[in-house]
Amino acid sequence: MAAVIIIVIKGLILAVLLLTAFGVLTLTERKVLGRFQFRPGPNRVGPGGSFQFLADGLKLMLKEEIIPNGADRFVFLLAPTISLVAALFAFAVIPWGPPIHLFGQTIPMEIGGPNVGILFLFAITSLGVYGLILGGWSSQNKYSLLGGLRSSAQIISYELAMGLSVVGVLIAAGSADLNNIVSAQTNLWFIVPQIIGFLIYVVCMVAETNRAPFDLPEAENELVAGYHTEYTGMKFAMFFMAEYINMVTVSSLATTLFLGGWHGPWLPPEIWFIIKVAAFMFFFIWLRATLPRLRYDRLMAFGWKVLLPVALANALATAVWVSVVAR
Amino acid sequence: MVPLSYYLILSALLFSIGTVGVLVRRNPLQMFMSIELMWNAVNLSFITFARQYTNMAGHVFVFLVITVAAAEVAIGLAIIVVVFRTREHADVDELNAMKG
Amino acid sequence: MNFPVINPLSVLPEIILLATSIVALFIALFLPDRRGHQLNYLGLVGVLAAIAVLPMLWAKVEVGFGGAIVSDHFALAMDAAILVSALAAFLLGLREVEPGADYVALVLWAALGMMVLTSAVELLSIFLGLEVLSLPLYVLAGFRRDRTTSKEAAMKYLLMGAFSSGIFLYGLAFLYGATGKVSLASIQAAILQNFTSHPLFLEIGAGLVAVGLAFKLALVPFHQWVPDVYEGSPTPVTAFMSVGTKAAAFGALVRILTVALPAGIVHWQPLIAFLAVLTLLFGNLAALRQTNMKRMLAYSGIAQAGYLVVAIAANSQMGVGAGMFYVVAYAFMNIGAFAVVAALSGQNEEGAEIASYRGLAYRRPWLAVSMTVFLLALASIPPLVGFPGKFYILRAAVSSGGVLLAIAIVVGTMISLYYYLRPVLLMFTHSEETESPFPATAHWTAHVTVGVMLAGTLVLGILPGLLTGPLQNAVHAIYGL
Amino acid sequence: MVSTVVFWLAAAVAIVGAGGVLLAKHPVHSALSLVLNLAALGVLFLLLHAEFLAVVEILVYAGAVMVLFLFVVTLLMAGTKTPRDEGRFRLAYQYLLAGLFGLILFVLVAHALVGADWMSSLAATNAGGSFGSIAAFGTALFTKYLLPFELTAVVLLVAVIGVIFLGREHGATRK
Repeated sequence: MAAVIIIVIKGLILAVLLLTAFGVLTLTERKVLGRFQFRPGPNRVGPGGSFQFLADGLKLMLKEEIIPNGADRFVFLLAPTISLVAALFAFAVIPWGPPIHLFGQTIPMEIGGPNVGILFLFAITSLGVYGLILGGWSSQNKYSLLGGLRSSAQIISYELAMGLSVVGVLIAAGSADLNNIVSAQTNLWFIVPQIIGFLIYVVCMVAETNRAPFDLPEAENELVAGYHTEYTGMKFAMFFMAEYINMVTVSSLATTLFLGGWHGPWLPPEIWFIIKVAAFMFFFIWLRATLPRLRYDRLMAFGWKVLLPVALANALATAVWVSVVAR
Repeated sequence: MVPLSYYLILSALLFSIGTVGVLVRRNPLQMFMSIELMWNAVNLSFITFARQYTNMAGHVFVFLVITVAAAEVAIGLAIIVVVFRTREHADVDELNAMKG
Repeated sequence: MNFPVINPLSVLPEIILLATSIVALFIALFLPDRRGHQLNYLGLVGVLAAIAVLPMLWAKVEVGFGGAIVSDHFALAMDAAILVSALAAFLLGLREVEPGADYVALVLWAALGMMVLTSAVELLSIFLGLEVLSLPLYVLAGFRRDRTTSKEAAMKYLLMGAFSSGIFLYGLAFLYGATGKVSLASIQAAILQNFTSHPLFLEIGAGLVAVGLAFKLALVPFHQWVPDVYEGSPTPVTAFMSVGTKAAAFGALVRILTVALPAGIVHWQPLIAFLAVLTLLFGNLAALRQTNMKRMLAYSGIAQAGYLVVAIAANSQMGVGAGMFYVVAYAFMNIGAFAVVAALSGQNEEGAEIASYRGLAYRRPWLAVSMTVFLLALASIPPLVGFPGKFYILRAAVSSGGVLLAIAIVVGTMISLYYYLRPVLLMFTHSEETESPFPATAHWTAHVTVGVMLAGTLVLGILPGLLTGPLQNAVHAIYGL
Repeated sequence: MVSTVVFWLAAAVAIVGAGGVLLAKHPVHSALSLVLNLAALGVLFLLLHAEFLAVVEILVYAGAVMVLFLFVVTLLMAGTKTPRDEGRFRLAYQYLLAGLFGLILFVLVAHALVGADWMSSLAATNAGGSFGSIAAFGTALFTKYLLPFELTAVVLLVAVIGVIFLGREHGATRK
């Protein structure tokens, strides 16, 4: 019973942390983007605009909820829920610190750690696609439908390359358990031997979260605003939260797989973890400020014809290395 | 601990529901989904038997079934799209170019 | 980790087919228009090469992949029938389907699946064989995407095929569940030692496996898809799948029911015998009222599958031998008949109606005479190959005490005389029309096919001993496992 | 104790999902019901010590196969709000026959299973330490069952070539 309670407590803490991170992130993004573009960014609410995210949240909560005429109501409400729930659940297996000892119990710093942890993460994130495709379909709006189909096609395509880019790490670590992968990096982070895998992963992670320069599903000029054109208020906020939490999740996974997880000198491990993730978040914003959007066919061709073969070759090379040379 | 036969009975129930679905539904997509339901019911049986005998053959079988099912769905959906691209409704009863 | 002994010799014909398909796909990358005859001839060469190695493998039983697959005489004999039907798919394909690398590869893969199905002796490989067989055929049935009938055939075949695969799979699950084993030999051993967790599991397993394969064999009442699919599919594909699938499903049924489950004979034999009688009577009766040649041949194929299953119901070495002979005989007669249909029709199957065969003997004597021979063989008129084929099955049925089965065969044959002879009479009836409904010429490969099948039908009909000797070995081979 | 509760919950969800596939009017709802069913099956797989397959079931079936279904459903059904009525009266006898058939099938199989009393006694056997682990699974897949594994390669090739052929624009191949 104690185990169940601990899991529930950890889950609650994590959910609160992630939602706070979402608030902070939106604000940071707006401020940092402002700097990139030589403008101040939000600066009215609170000191230096620091309460802007509260104002934004309040606005979204108080807005009128609109359900389009002719929409499939149940599915229309279900779609953002799926997105958010999948985003929150995916984080559950990521160890963001070494196990701690509290009240005579050893508590691992992730919520659940099946020995197939990383596959579980991929399985859950693959369910997030339903939010987009169902949101697009249930709106009864052709822009939404096309946006939903586009983004889900994009996510499915890049999921393959992403999964394959990780295979190299799994082979090198000899385990699919994220804790084992972290401890395998005590001496050398996998970013060094698996640099190709890392680069592919980074590209895929941007595409998976539908962020610039891969934010085609939201391409305003052709799709209005993609799958969430018809969404307002809290339902829109849920999509929005899902996107930012997904960014945190993929960054955390990148940290765990390639940057040694919570390993680091001097500072406490949890702080190291947060620093590394924050670096990735800054990278996301930087990309958005710098790069123009890709064309859809180019995007798909890049995923299938470049990333996938290279990731495959990388996995093969790692397998050969581990089984022939390193043995 | 639930007896393993419960899992098998559940699997039989799901398989029967799938079978009825194939026979009753007229929309090819829904027929196809019912078929997937049958295949997955079989997967549950395989895993239960594998647990019974602590024998990995059942697991390998399920893995292969999932792979094959994915390929089959890809081909099947492509065929359904080819057939119904130009039609208004998807209904197998309307496929009557051949007298049958 | 113990890696199994792979023994490439055990899957040599399969490897040849796979290699040919890969080469074809690669060559297609460099061809300017990607459609054309060259690749079709490549496929032809691949199949011929596979046929050529069969006698070489005949000398010795090869076991491969740690006992998952066996290349024994039974498998090789079935492979021969399958490869002959694949040959027909290539020889007849030039006119009607505009073969490209995709056509070549899909036919080769389907043939590969059929061959695996007849030689696999372990449940997982059997299932994979069945799927490698089925998936390409779904696509091939719809290969003429411009024809509504072809598209509809593909979809009906797909839905019924996936449905039956599900039933078959459930049967395999119960066979596995009864013993915890997946190789046929160890299932058999477990049954013989009375080590089955539950006897009913075996019965249900055998029943579901039989029903699943009954769909593929087109047995009544699991036959509804057959006429539409056979009519709608391009004729070369129909010829290929009508023979190849039956040979493969027959092989799997023999291996599973009579080799792995001889102990359960009392349970599955009545089911099989019942299906056989139903198929014989219904198939022949339904063929009577067909006006389309391909549909008529489809119903005739259903009836022919009934004869084949009688051989299994006899559950004896004699029965299996008779069934194998009938598979080979059916390959020659049936592919011959479809070859004539393909030779007569052009790109769009003009004049597949039986009525348009009127007076054919005066316009296209060679094809008309060949068609006559094939139809008479299907009606089992001596001295054509259908006659000894049916005679052996009849003998096996009688000697195993299946008098009712024997009567059903005789009744069915008598009914079939009517619909086989009607087109023959029509072809030799003088027609007033000067305009032929058929295009002027056929591709030479179609004539080659007709010639080869004609030779087989005649030679084996007069000298059945050529085949029965080797087949006797084959029967000993599977029972000797 | 916990596992018993989880079993009954998952079983109930699985049956509800299956019922949804059977009864839902719109194919999108059928597809969602099937996803629910698959998720419940994934949980049941976990209870049976098939962790890897539970994840594969969700990842491949729910995450890819069913998404493919939704793609096609939403594209083919775009514009038609609900599919037309399925002609209840015309097909009444079909419903009856199918229902009867399903019932017989279920009773037949369930009868065999209920009689299998040894199942409950053996269920308590401790699953061996490596049973169900990725390592045991991989070893079995790549050694004992190498041939079926190789054959899946052909299956996937068939899917790729077949879908490319079927999906190509119609005029592109035929003059």
